[in-house]
Amino acid sequence: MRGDLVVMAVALLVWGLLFWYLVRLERRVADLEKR
Amino acid sequence: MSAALGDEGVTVEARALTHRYGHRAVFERLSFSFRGPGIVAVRGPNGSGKSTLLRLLAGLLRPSSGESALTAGGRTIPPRERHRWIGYAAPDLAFYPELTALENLSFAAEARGLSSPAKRGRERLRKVGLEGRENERADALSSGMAQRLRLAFALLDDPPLLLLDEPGSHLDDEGRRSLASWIGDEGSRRLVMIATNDEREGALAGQRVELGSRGVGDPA
Amino acid sequence: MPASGSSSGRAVWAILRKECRSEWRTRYGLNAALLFAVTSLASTSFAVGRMSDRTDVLAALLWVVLLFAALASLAHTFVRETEGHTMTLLRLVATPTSIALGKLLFNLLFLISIELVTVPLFLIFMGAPAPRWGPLLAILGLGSLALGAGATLVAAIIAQTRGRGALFAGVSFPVLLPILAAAVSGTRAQWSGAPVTAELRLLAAYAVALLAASLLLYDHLWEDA
Amino acid sequence: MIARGLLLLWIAGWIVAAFLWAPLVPVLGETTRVLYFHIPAAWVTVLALGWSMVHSLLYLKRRNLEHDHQAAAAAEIGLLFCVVATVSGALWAKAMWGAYWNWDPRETSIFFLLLIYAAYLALRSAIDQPERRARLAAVYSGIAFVSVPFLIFVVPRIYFSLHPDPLINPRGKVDMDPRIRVVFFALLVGFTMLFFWVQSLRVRVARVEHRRQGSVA
Repeated sequence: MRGDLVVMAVALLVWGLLFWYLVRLERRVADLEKR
Repeated sequence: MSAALGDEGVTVEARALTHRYGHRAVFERLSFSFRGPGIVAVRGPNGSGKSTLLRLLAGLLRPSSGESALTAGGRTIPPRERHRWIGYAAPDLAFYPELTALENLSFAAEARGLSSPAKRGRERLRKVGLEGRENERADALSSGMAQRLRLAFALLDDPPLLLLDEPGSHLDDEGRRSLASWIGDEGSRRLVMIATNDEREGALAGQRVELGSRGVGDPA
Repeated sequence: MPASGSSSGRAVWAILRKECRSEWRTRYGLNAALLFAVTSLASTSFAVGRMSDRTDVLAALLWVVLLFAALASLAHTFVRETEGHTMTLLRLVATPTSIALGKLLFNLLFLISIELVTVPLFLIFMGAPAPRWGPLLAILGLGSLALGAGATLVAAIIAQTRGRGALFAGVSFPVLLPILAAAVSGTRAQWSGAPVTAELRLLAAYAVALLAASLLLYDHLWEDA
Repeated sequence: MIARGLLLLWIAGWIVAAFLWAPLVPVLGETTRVLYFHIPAAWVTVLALGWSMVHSLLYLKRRNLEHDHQAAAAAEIGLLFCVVATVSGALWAKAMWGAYWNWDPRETSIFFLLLIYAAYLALRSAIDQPERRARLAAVYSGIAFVSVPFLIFVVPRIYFSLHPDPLINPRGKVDMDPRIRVVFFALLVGFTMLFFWVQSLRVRVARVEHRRQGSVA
C-alpha cells in the first residue's frame, strides 16, 4: 500500500466530513433565522 | 465670549433624536427647538431618558439616530467642540478625589484655555456658597457640597447653554433656595435646561420637554 | 469661547500637570512601578548572576525588565479615570486628542523616571560592560517613545473593559513586540560596537506610525463613558 | 446549493491531483503535500485579518453593527486557519529540519498573527455592550493594522539577525514544476471560497444572536 494514497484518502475523508458538517450547520442557521 | 449671550443668542435643537440602549429605545424621534435666554424643564418618569438627553446635548454621548444642533454666537457648533460651549452638571459628574475643590476647578478652567483659572475658580466657589472650602480635598466634601461644586464647574466659563441634571439633589433647604434664585437670574442671561422631577425646580421653567414613558417628547 | 489651536496645547499642558500633581499626591503608581522594576531586576540578576560576557542576553533581559515595568504601570493613568468616574469631567474640558496626548506625555515622564533608576541598577547588578552611552540613550529614548505611544493607546482601550488592567499585558503585547525586538537588537549592537542606526530608524518609524494611528483613533475612544 | 456542490468537487478533485498528478518537489520529497494545505491556510489567515481590519475601520466610519459582525466573524475564522497554518508549518518543519519550532522568519510572522487574533478576541470577550465592544475592538484593529507590517516584514528579519544559526535548508522560492503551481493555486482558490462560505455562516449566526439578545434584554 503506497503510504501517500492512505494520506490522500484521509484528506478526502476529512474534507467530506467538514463539508457535510458545514451543510448541516447552514440548514440549522437557516431555520434559526426563520424563528 | 461675553457673560451674556451677545445679540445672536443661542438655540438648541433636536431633530428626530433617537437613542437606544441595546434594543430598548429610551426615546424616539424627539424633536424640539429652544432659543435662549430662558429656562426649560426636562420632565418625565424615571428611565424616560432625561439624563440621556442631557448627555447627548452635552456631546458626551452619540445618538443612535437623528442629531442635535447648538448654535451660539451666530455659529453652529459641531458635536466635537460642543463641550466648550456648554456647562454640564449631573449626579455622576465626579471630581479628582486627591485634588482640592479649587485645584479641580482651576484645572478645568486651565484645560478649557480660560484666563486666570484660579481667580475664576475662587469666584465660582463663592457664587455657590463654597468659599472657605477652597483647599478641602474633593473626597472630603459632603454630598451637598459636592453638588455645589458641580454647579460651580458648570458655570466656569459662562456658557451660553447650561445643562443641569437634578441640580437640587443632596442640597439642604438653604442650598435649594439659593439654587432657585440663582437659576432664576441665570435663566435671564443664558439658556438653562434642567432635568428634574422636583416640582419647585420644574415651576421655574417657562418651557418644558415632556419625556413620556412612551419616550415621545412633545414640548409643552 | 477660546480659539481651538492654542487652547488644545494648553489643555495638554494642563492635563500633564494635573496627572503629575495627582501622581505626586497619591504616589501610588510610581512606588508600585519602581518596586516592580527593581524586584524583577533583582530576581533576574539573582537567577542569572553576572554576565558581563553575554551582552546579547543582557540586552534582552534589560528590555524584558523595562517592558514589564511599563506593563505594570502605564495602564494606571486611564484605569484611575474610569474607576473614579472622572472621565466625564475630563471629556468636558478637553478634546480626546488633548486628553490622550496629555496622558502620553505623563506616561513618557513616568517611563523615563523608571528607567533612570532601573538602567543604572541593571548595569551594576548584572556586571554589564560599560555601554556606549550615546547609542544606548538614543535607543532608550526612542524605545520609550514608541513604548509610551503604544501602551497609552491600548491602556485607553482596556480601561473601558470589564477586567480593567488585567488584559493590558496580553492585548498590548503584539503592539509592543516590534519595539522589544528593535530595542533589544539595538542595545546589543551598541554593546558590540556595531552602528545602531537601523534600529533607531525602525523605532522612530514605528513611533511615528503609532502616533499617526492614535491621532486618527482617539476620537473613537470615549463616546459613552 | 450548486455552488456548494462545485466547491465540494473542486477541493476534492484538487486533493486527488495533488497526490496523483503533481510530481514531488525535488528537495522536499513527500513533504511537498503539506505545503498544499499549509500555504493556503496561511493565505486565508492573512485574508481574514485584512477582511476583519477593513470592516473594523468601516464600522468606525459608519457605525453600522453589520461591519462589526463581519470583523468579528473574520477574526474567529482567521484564528482557526492561523492555528491550522501554524500546526501544519510545525509538522513540516519537523519533517524538514527535525525541529517543530525554530523561529524561522515565516513561522515567527504567522505566530505573531496568532497573537493579534488572540488579543483581539480576548478584548472582545471583556466588553459587554455591543456598541462599545464594536467600537473598542475596531480601535484595536486600527492599532494592529499599524503593527502588522512591522511584525511580518521587520521583526522576523531582526530576529533572524539576532539568531543567525544557519538553517539546514532555507525554504526560499523553489522553482515549482508547472503542475505543482496549478494544484497549489487551485487549492488556494478553494480555501478562499471556503473562507467566504464559513464567514457568511458565522455572520448570519451573529445577526441572529444580536437580534435574540435584543428580545431577551
